[in-house]
Amino acid sequence: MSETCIQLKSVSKMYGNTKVISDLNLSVKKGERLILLGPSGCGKSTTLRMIAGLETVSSGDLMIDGHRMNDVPAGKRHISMVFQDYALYPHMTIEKNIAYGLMVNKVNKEEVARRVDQVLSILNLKGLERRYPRDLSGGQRQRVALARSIAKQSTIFLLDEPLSNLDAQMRVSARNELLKIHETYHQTFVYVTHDQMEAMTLGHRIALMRDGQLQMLATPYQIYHRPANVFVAKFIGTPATNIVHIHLDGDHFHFQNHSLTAGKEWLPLIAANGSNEFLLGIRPEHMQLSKINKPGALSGTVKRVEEYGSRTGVIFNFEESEMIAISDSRNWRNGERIYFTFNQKAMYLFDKDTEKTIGFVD
Amino acid sequence: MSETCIQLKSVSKMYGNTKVISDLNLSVKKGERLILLGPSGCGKSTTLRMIAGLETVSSGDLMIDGHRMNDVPAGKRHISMVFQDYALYPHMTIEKNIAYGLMVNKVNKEEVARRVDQVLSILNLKGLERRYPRDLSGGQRQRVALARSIAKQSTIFLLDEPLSNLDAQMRVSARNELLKIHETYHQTFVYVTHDQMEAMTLGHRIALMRDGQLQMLATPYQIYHRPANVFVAKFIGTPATNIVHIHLDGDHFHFQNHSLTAGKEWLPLIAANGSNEFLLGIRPEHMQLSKINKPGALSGTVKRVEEYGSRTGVIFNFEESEMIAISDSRNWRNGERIYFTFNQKAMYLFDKDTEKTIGFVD
Amino acid sequence: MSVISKKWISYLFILPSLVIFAVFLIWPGIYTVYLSFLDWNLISPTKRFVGLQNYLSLFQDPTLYKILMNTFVYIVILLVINCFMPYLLAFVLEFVIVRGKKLYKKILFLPSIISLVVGSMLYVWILNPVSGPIAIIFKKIGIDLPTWSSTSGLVLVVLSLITSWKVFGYNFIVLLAGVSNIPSGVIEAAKLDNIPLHRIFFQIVLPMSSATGIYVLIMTIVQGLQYIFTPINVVTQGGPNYASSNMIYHAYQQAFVLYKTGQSAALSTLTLLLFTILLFLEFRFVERKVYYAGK
Amino acid sequence: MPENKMEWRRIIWHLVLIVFVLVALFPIVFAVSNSFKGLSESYNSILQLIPAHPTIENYKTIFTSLPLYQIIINTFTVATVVTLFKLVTSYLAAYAFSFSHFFGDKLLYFLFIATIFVPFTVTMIPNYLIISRIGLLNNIYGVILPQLCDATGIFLLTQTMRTIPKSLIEVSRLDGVKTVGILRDIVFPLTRPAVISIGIMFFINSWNEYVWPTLILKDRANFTLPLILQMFISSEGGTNFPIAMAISMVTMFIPLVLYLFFQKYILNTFSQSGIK
Amino acid sequence: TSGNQSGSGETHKTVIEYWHVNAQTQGGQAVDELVKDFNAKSKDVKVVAKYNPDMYKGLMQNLQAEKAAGKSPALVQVGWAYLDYFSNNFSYLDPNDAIAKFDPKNKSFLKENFLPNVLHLAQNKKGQVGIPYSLSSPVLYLNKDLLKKAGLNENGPSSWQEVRQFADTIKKKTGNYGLYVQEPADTWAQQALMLSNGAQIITKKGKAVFASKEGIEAYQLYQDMVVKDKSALHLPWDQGVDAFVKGKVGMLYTTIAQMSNVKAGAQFKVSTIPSPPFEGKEAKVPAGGSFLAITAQSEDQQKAAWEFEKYLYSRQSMAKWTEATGYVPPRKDVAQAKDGLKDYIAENPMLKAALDQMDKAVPWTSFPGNSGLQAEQIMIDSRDKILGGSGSVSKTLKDAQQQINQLEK
Ligand SMILES: Nc1ncnc2c1ncn2[C@@H]1O[C@H](COP(=O)(O)OP(=O)(O)OP(=O)(O)O)[C@@H](O)[C@H]1O
Ligand SMILES: Nc1ncnc2c1ncn2[C@@H]1O[C@H](COP(=O)(O)OP(=O)(O)OP(=O)(O)O)[C@@H](O)[C@H]1O
Ligand SMILES: [Mg+2]
Ligand SMILES: [Mg+2]
Repeated sequence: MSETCIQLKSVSKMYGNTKVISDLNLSVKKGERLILLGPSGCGKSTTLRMIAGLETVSSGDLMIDGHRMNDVPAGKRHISMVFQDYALYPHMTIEKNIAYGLMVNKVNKEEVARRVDQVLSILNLKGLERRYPRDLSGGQRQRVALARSIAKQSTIFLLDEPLSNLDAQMRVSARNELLKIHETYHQTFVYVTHDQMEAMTLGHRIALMRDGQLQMLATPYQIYHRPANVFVAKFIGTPATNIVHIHLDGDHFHFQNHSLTAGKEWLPLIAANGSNEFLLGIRPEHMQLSKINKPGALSGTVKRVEEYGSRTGVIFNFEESEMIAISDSRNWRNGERIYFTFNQKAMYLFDKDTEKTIGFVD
Repeated sequence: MSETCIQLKSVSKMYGNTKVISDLNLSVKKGERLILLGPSGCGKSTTLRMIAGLETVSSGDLMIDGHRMNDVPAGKRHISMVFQDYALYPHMTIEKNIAYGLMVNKVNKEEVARRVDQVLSILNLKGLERRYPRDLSGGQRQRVALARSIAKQSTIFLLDEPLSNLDAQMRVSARNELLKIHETYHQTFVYVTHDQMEAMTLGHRIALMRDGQLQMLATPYQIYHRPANVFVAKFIGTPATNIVHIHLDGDHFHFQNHSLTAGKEWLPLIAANGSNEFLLGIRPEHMQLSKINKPGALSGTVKRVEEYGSRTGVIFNFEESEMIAISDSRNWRNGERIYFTFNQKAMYLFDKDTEKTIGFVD
Repeated sequence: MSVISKKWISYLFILPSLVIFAVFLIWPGIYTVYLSFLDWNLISPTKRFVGLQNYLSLFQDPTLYKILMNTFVYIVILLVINCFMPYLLAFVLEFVIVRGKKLYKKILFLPSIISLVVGSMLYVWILNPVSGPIAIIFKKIGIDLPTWSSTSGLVLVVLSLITSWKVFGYNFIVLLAGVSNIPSGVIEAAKLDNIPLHRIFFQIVLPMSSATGIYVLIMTIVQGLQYIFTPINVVTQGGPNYASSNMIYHAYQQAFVLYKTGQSAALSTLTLLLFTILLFLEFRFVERKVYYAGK
Repeated sequence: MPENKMEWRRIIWHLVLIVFVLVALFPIVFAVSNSFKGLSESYNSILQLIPAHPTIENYKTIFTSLPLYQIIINTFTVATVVTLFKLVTSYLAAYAFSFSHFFGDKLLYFLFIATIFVPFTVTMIPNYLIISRIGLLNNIYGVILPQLCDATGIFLLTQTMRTIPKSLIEVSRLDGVKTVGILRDIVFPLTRPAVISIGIMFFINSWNEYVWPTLILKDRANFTLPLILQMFISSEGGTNFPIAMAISMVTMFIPLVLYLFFQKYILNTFSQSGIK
Repeated sequence: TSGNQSGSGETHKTVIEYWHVNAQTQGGQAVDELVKDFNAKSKDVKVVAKYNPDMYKGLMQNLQAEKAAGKSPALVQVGWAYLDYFSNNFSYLDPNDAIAKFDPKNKSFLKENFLPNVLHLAQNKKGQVGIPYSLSSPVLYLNKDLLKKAGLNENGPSSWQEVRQFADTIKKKTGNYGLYVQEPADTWAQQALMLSNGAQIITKKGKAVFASKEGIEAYQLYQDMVVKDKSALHLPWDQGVDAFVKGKVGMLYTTIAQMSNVKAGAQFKVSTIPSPPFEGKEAKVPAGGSFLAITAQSEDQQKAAWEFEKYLYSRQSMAKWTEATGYVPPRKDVAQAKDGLKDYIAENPMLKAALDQMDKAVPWTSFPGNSGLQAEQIMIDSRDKILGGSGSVSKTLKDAQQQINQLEK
């Protein structure tokens, strides 16, 4: 899995005068599942489509298996793609949908039949061969789209939000389907989503993008625990990471009215950073709430309590900002004064100006 | 909040010969936020539309404030409704969109202006008055739709998946907006969604439906912790509740190969049930995993590990079925043998045939 | 849910159209059938009932077969120029050229707002095989244009071309809309599968926009045959020796040039019958296979 | 290189399209050009698109020798009355078909649409007789009368109305808006672009109408523009081509202006006519 | 000129309709002027002129319709081809009767002013149907430049056989066509051809006999030029004339009414010669154009119609008519008279060819009976067949003749 399969070298994409992808460097290893994640409009689809050859590359190099592909037409790249709306041929039966591309590309008849049969059984589509896409449910259509791509037996598999049209229950099972396929064929997956749950559970690595720029490229664990900047910290995790402005004075973090002794382990990192103004990030699940004041605790007022089922979200006002903490107890009332602490090892510190992390201590 | 505002008495709805709502009994209290939740096609919208008067009631009685409303036309019910697609008039400015309904109903001019101004500022829409819906973002449109409904000042507010066209980030803030509005005006909300997170955080009570039938009507806490049947247990909570077939023999629960001493507290309930065949429900977050066998532990093989950020999902094979547990540790490897235990107080038992709960012990 | 709360209002809304259709379309249709059993010259006070005589002489006249054949040839030519060509160009514009769609649309639609009488006359001059501008240019490179207006066969083609000048643009924008409605993903999927363009056109675009295609097809046949009336009347009056006449023009000629009302009515009835069969065939065999977007 | 191949393909198709554009435009340019030539010049410098001795004599001639103002007024009257009536009748019918269910609605709609398939020769003789019986022969109202309704209008407007989201209607219902209010405040404003462009198309078609007026109108003073043109074609004294061109220009003028002003609406509405 | 008096006089003026077919480029303007002048002069008649599109056929159609509506105009132009059809289907007033009734002083008006062969044109078995009005005569127009270029005699051919040679030479020497014979929706010019070879079109009893040896011979020559030599053009009328005016054809055989058009457009030396005969035969020219017939039904209308008709036949009106249209005046004395056409002819020598052959004018064959129109259509169809080169001339003509004779009368 160490061989590079797809590589983008300083790739940019312009639409007219607007740059929607700038200077993207990305390499995907053979057999890897890479996730492109990011908010709507950040350029995920555009990146994927450049790899597929459906959009031209404005500048930079796109390499596949070591060959420059910028000018190779889509049809010659031997890439499979699953579209968000599945892009099934509505006028062909399921069988035909799968077989069509193969037949046109002169795969011989028995081979086509064999492959169709195989993917139909892998994806549990037996019995639906003669139906038309319109007669299938969303989940079935999605499976047909997968089947069609698999039958092509290409080593690169691009997926553009393939599950976003499914409802919550179906998404979970479709996710498992995808993993099963990958286990069987070990293609290189490049998978676009804006659902972080999907990204975390499916990806070997996640490329988090924003406004056409790569924010972070790392494993799900790192993305979650080692966010490179404020954006990453806020984007990943629900409820979102609390971000508060602090500044360091001596060995104390100062909030507006509160202050806190800075953990010793942070001091070298802080010193290395130069500036003393920071953005502090704390995940809701890393905070401990209490009704009793303890030394080193900060205090706020409960604004609202949200029921999540097994746990509870407590939204409270801390100084001028609103924070959220997750608690196992349901015993919080609106307006009540609460005290919270957090493990400084699990917190994040970002430089106020660059919004980049200054490092981690745990 | 105890006065009844909307009441459905044995309401059914037929489309031709198919019954899409059967014998629905439901009452909504004044000022309550009731959520209609359920999978796609279960009849949520139909129920809402019957309340609004956009669909006729095939049989049963629909009461509002104690009056039978079956034959009162929609325009006379004084109900506000927010549609999934917002249903803004594309040819009217934002201002006009809000004012139109009021003017038609002969509210005097100053009053209209006052209300428009008020809702615009409440929903942060100042400055957009003269724009047309097409010039707004999804989130803004959604706010305009809310504003329009609020301006009507009706006491009943129906919302049909008002947030489903927004992306994850916007949904969270829109949810807070809705709560703010409710805090201000205390309308009776009937809110349709198929997103359980939304349902849990927004609803005073949730009506969970399936195939036109009410499955459970209770508070979010009860829906989560006291599921009335297998469907409710599986539908609420992610990852979904594990369901395994067991049967009782003496004081032991028997799985296929494993067995377990039944908690004493369960025995009376089991006895009351008659049958000895059950479906056991355990939530993934209520299971403890271990690498070491302990007395009373069951064992399985890890199939896959999912990264959720702060926690980890462990999918493992237990006998013939697949189960999932949530663990704080990330230290699990595929294929590894594991042992799990669970607190019998937190588990659910459902009668095998009726799939109904036999009761709770904690 | 109906917006119109009372049913009688719906009927009231439909009434004006219904009355006009009844008086000027349905009754005349029936009356034409009635006339086809009579011998009458439009003014004489006596109408003579002749039974099927008009139909018999219609079928005995070799001209009928010539005109049927012409009608068929017109249909084929019109289909090629006004249905297939715009289809192909719409496809090319949408998926190959991509740019300049708006401009081409604007210009190509332009002739469809111009009177066909004007167009016919213009083309008579432009295409004058001896002294028109085209002929002169061709002459310079040593090619003599055939005298199309008096050459059977060729005259059908040229009259169809003149009609196409007017009809093409409308069909083009309709088909372009139909083709643009195909989800781009499907075409991209095909491109990724290395499907050649001509296959994309015939095997994907054509079937997927067939609802629009059928509409244009039917309109081309039904409207085209009526449109072509004007150039026939302006340019050849059906000549030479009926080589450019079609069923519509011939019915007109019989009625208003030769005053043979019965013959004309019989021919019209026959035309109506043919159109009905066409419509029926369309419903029976094509409609079922048509793919409707969004269903 | 494959990119180049693609480029080449594009260029070739552009060329094909340009040929179509030329075919579409040439007659119009030719007409403009010749309408400003004298008879002799039009005969003898055919290939010269810009007249060497431009003259407006032809226009003068037609305006002085023909009751052209009267004819334009006739054409305008016919086109306007026909358009207004067609719009009103089609709009009402389309509204009923789109927004209500009543007994026989599907069948009636089908019948209405099927009338598009009736060739005009089928109704030609009886309608001629009707018009002559009620004494409207040689009268523009005889031209107008049978054309007060149009199945394509019903079809296109029904198509358009059906695209109005149901929820818009429902919201106004909830607000207590009545049928008339919905028609006036919601449906009409939303279909206005379609109404405008369908109206313009009705107008242009009626303006250009040729066959039926030839049967009905006898007297020059009652003529419409397309008939005037026929007066200059192939008559015994020879055709005066430049004058015919000047008349063509007059005939084309109004439709062209309308098209240039409303092309966006027109193209949009007619683009949708094939999509069921 | 009509001035103020007409305002008060208008009320008791008899208003009559005059139906004509003269398009704007073809005398329409002159009609308007004549009518205006007449209305100004006349104390008790007001004429309203109505143009009928689509030539004589169109006028006939409209007359039908008018009759169906129970009305009729007062004076109409009837194309020669419609003589029989008109007289069989409509009621009209014999001009002799009109004169006797309303203008007994002018008893010999017709005899004095018209050549007998000209008057004969508007007669049927029962008598005079109307008075010849627009007389057009086919002449041969020559493109002298082309003839010269081909080395031919610029005075033109003297027989149809020579026409063929000329055409062939032009074709071979210059690459241009040699001849175009007009092909409108009638067979007038083709009849001239057959008549000039001594053929008869129909017998007195109305039987078609044109498929005679002479008829076939004439048509054969014509077909040979088109099909074999490819020296003659086969095109619709307007296109053919256009080609001649643009200098692409050496000779044009068409009506004298095209004179001003040809003159205005031609940038070469152009002249006309009378319609040629076949070798050893005598030329005959069927009269084209129309006669005027009184269709007024009431007496005062008839009287007014005659009054207007008399005005139209005055020398000045006739001259004006000729100048505007190129039609040959049917009256004997117009050509030489000073208040007639004397000066005009001097300026337009092309007209002379037509005037010179007036004595050769014969009626344009009008097929009798109700199917006359259809007979004419059959003639047109066979012309197209022959010139299209399909089938032999004799078979086509014989078939046509038989068909015509079988039509119900
Ligand atoms: N054809 C185009 N012309 C101009 N801009 C475009 C075009 N296609 C996309 N864009 C712009 O490029 C940016 C990136 O688009 P892209 O579709 O890649 O986003 P995305 O990350 O896939 O978003 P989503 O999650 O909504 O699918 C967006 O701002 C979009 O508006
Ligand atoms: N007009 C109708 N005619 C026939 N069946 C209908 C109609 N409207 C809805 N149904 C059916 O009634 C059932 C309930 O529909 P409804 O729209 O209420 O579901 P829903 O719970 O709102 O689903 P979703 O979450 O997809 O909006 C569905 O099975 C649907 O197919
Ligand atoms: Mg995207
Ligand atoms: Mg719904």
